[in-house]
Amino acid sequence: MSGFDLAVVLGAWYDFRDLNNLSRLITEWIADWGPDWLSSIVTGLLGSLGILAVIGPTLLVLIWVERKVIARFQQRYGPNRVGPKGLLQPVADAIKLILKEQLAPRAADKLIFFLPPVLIFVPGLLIWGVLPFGPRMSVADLNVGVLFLLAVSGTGVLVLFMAGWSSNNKYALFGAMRAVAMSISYEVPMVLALLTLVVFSGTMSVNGIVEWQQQEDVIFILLFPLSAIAFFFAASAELNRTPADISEAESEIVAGYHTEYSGMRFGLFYAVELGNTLVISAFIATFFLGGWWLWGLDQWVPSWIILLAKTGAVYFLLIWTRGTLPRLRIDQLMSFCWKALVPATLIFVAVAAVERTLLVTQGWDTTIALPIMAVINIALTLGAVMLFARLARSERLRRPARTTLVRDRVGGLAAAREVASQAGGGD
Amino acid sequence: MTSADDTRSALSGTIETLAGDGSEPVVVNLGPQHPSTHGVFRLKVTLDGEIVQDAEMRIGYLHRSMEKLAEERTYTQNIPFTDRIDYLAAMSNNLAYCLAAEELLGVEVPPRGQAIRVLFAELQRVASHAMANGTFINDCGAWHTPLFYMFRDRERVLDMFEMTCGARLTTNYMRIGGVAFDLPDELLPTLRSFLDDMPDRIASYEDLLMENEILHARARGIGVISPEMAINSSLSGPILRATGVPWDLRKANPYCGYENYEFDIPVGEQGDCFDRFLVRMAEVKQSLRILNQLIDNIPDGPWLADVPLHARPPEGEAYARVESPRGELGFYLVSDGSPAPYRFHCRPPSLINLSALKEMSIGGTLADAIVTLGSIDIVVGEIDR
Amino acid sequence: MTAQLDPAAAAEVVNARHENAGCVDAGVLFIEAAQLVEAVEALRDDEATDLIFLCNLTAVDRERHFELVYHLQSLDLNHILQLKVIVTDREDPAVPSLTGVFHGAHLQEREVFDLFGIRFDGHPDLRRLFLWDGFPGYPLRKDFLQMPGQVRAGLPGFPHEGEQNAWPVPGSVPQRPLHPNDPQSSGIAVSEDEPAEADA
Amino acid sequence: MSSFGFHLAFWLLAAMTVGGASMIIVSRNLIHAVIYLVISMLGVAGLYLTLSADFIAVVQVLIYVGAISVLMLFAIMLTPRAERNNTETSLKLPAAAVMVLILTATVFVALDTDWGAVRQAALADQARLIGQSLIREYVLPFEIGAVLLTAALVGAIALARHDDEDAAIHAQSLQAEADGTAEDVALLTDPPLVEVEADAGAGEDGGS
Repeated sequence: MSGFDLAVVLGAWYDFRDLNNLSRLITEWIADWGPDWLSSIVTGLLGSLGILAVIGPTLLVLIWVERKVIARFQQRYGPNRVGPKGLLQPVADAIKLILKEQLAPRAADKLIFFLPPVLIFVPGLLIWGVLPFGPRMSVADLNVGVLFLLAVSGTGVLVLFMAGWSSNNKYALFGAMRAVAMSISYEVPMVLALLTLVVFSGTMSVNGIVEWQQQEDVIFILLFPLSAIAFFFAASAELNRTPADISEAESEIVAGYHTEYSGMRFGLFYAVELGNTLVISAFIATFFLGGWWLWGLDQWVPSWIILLAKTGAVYFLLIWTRGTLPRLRIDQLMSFCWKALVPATLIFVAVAAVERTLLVTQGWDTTIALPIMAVINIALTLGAVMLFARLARSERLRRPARTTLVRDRVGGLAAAREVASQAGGGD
Repeated sequence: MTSADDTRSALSGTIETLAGDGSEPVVVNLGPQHPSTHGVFRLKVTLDGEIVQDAEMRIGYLHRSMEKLAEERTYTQNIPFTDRIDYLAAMSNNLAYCLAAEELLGVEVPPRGQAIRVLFAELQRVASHAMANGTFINDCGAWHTPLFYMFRDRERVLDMFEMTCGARLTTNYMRIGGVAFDLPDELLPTLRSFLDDMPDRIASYEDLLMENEILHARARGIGVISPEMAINSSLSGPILRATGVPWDLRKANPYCGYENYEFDIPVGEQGDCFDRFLVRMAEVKQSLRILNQLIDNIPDGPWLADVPLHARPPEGEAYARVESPRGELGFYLVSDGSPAPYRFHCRPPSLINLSALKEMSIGGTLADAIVTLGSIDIVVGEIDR
Repeated sequence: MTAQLDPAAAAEVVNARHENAGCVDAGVLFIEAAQLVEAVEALRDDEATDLIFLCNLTAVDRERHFELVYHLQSLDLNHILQLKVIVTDREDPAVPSLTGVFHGAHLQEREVFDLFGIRFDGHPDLRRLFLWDGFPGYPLRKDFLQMPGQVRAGLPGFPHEGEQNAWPVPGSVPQRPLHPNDPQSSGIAVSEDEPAEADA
Repeated sequence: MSSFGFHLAFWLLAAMTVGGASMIIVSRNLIHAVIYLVISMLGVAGLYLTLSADFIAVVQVLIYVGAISVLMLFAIMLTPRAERNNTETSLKLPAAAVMVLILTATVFVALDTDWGAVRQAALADQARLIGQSLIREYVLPFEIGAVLLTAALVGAIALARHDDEDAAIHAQSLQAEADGTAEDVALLTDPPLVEVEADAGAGEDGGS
């Protein structure tokens, strides 16, 4: 790495460690001759284009990755016909979707029906704006970045509702209602989980949170594991991934809010869903796994590659849960949210506040205090999880999963009673 | 029976009060084109929010009038129809029909034929239960993973069918008086390796599914039916056994020499969807037990009795039944002395097991209704015939 | 092994409930249609017969009459009984429904009604099961092809061909349009005339 | 900020806000009206942004666009279809009078305000300042608001817990008693959907 002089490339446009350089140079060049507003607009455009240029191909690869990984879970090969190792399969799918006829139900509310596939992209793309790919590499490093993330992701649900309602289809309406109910419920534990980080690190800027982790040499998943778990589950609920994919539960309501969308309109929903999964993975990596920072490795490897690697790990975890777990029912999800996640995250907000106050007022040495707090918080998390497991396993679930084997007795009710009494005696 | 009557009247009373207060119940058609109805089955559910108030099934989309067609064909020509009745358990259907025809004709099946029939009936049970359990977990919302696991085993069974009779799904293998072909040489080694592998596989499925908290939450206490109600509704097979009633025709009315094999009847405790799943898992193990006893003890000799192709049974009637993977599968044949049956009736377990579907679904959520339907393990070909 | 319950013993149980409700002929128990429900209830509740499981319910068209065949099973005593009911009226055959005794009779009676046209009095929801409302005729009857409006693929024709509405048609042809905006589509309607023309 | 960009943004956002608001009045379909309301609120959020009030802008989006409008949609969906249209009502005149009063008051306040304060540099790190003032100077109103919202939440639960659910649960337990599995079904008394929705909205407000 140090084979060439770093000082030569530092800040030059071809310094690929910081992708911001290019846009900064262009902006400075425009600022030399153009008005202010032009350079702001150009900066925005460049950022959006850069993000689009990154996530467009990434999405195509991600579709392939997801299908391939799921196929491996299911002991299949997955796509392997189009292109090398099936890599061009998503392209072929996209071409197919574009060529398909765009159907609209006759009784649909036309305008509201046509808008959602386009509008759904807006929050999906806006969220990327506050994601720091490196120390200075985010399109807009807002000082309320965390709030911005929550606000923008919250508006997506409105689009889902528009899609479901305008389709004039009962499945779609059910999907939309479920999506909305889920989304506004799971936003609460999501906010609370992020609030622990905000309270503890004392900043609402996303990059600030990463810098705090870098400064204190600790990642938040060690300090606040329960917030990480809650955020992961709430995020997978908001993303409609199993076990919380009730708003597009295939076995119940066909495809939920996008039942009536065909062709590329469906393709857009699908792409945004994948893109949201990716961006939420990236935010989980940023908030809880240190983002672009990795104990000094970011000095040697471009920061955005570190972030992508962490994102990939979280994304794999999301695929894993999807490939393994069945789906919960809506009332079960709701009671899990309100009875388990919200109280637990609320308690951890208080814990974070207390620990932060202690750190600030007592002036403790963070290198000693933080590991102790981490141990305490991990113990608390384990306790909370075990308490939940104990409480949630009701009497019904605690009964053993077993069958009684009957060898010599055949019959009806009398035999059933006999078998039951023998099985009961044998316990 | 009075208790069930009371329940029904109480339920209908509740529905009236629910509908009377100005809320709008939603009628949702599940099917005939729906991912969870396993074919062209239509369930019309009336929902209050997510709670099912009424469930009514509409069937007949796959009606092929087999009972009428069979009256025009000879007894042997009718065997392929039975494949298509329950296309997921073709061997069992062949067997039940041949048993009824043999009862009419008074034919004795040679011992080798009997053993081969048991072998394939049990293999068919393994394949059918693999399908049933896989799709059941799918209906609970798993993303196809358990389904594909269980399909691997089903594929191996179907491979064995293919090497024996050339067909994988609609086998047309049994004949009146035995089976159509002898076992090929490569079958028994294949079967042995299958039997060697299966315990590990079943153990892995149990690891994956038995203690799965989400599966428990979804299937425990859902679609509960009492043994009294189950018997009164003529439910049979794993659904009846899941309520705790040890009723298995292989034990109660042994056919094809089932009395010579050692196996147990698995019964459940609560009669809910999860128990049905458990009973099916346990039945697979029992089938493997039977196959293990069978594999080294297949007698030599002919596999098909000498029955004329255009057999003319004497006037009379016969009702023969077997324990198919779905329950009591019976064939009622009436002969008027001609080469074709005068009346050909199939007692379809899938259809009759749906008798209590409405009672099981009402009061639960829409998702529960889907799980209940999945746990009943319907085959639309058999429902509609 | 499931034993066959002696029909004579079953007949005694039946007749104890109602005089002359059942009789045994050639080893088969026949029940009077009017007393069917009572008889089956007696067989179900009597401890010696204990026939609590309705295995099978079907009908046979014997050309002069219909024969309803019931297979009843006792699970604890492990015996099975076949009993039959004769219906002689071909124009409007009817028997009492067993749905009050066996919930499992519900679907099977609908099937018999659908395919044979035998009415089950007292059935709470007697509609066609497989075929649509308005399907002409009852397919499992032996004279089905002589009923009006049949599809006669590959058959040269029948004596009554061309006669209209000689046979009662259950229900009416649904005229509900498929879509409110499309008055042209008329649902799944079966025209009585078309098949004959199509064949010609 | 250069004046051209600022003016362009202001006029676009103003047009969006006022246009959306007018369409609410014009639209007959209540669902459409809510969508227009969302557009209008987004415009307001944009206006806050041009005033360098990031925090307020984000909160505007979070609460009004993300939560309040969704709750309105829910309320509309739960209303019987017959009463859902934006038709003529007898309350037209009183509503117009109230609107005129409010408009007059707003214009009066707008004319009376010293807008010169706005020209000062934007406050850095507003979120922290707002938080501090909420917890220190205005802690009493803040707590009163919290209690009020909690009361609203409890009230919403009480209202949403209709006899319907009790009746459905009762039917369940009847079925259970008939089947002899009464204890199994007791768990079905988990909170039904409607109640949770009411929770969600109130919780959203309370949380922010």
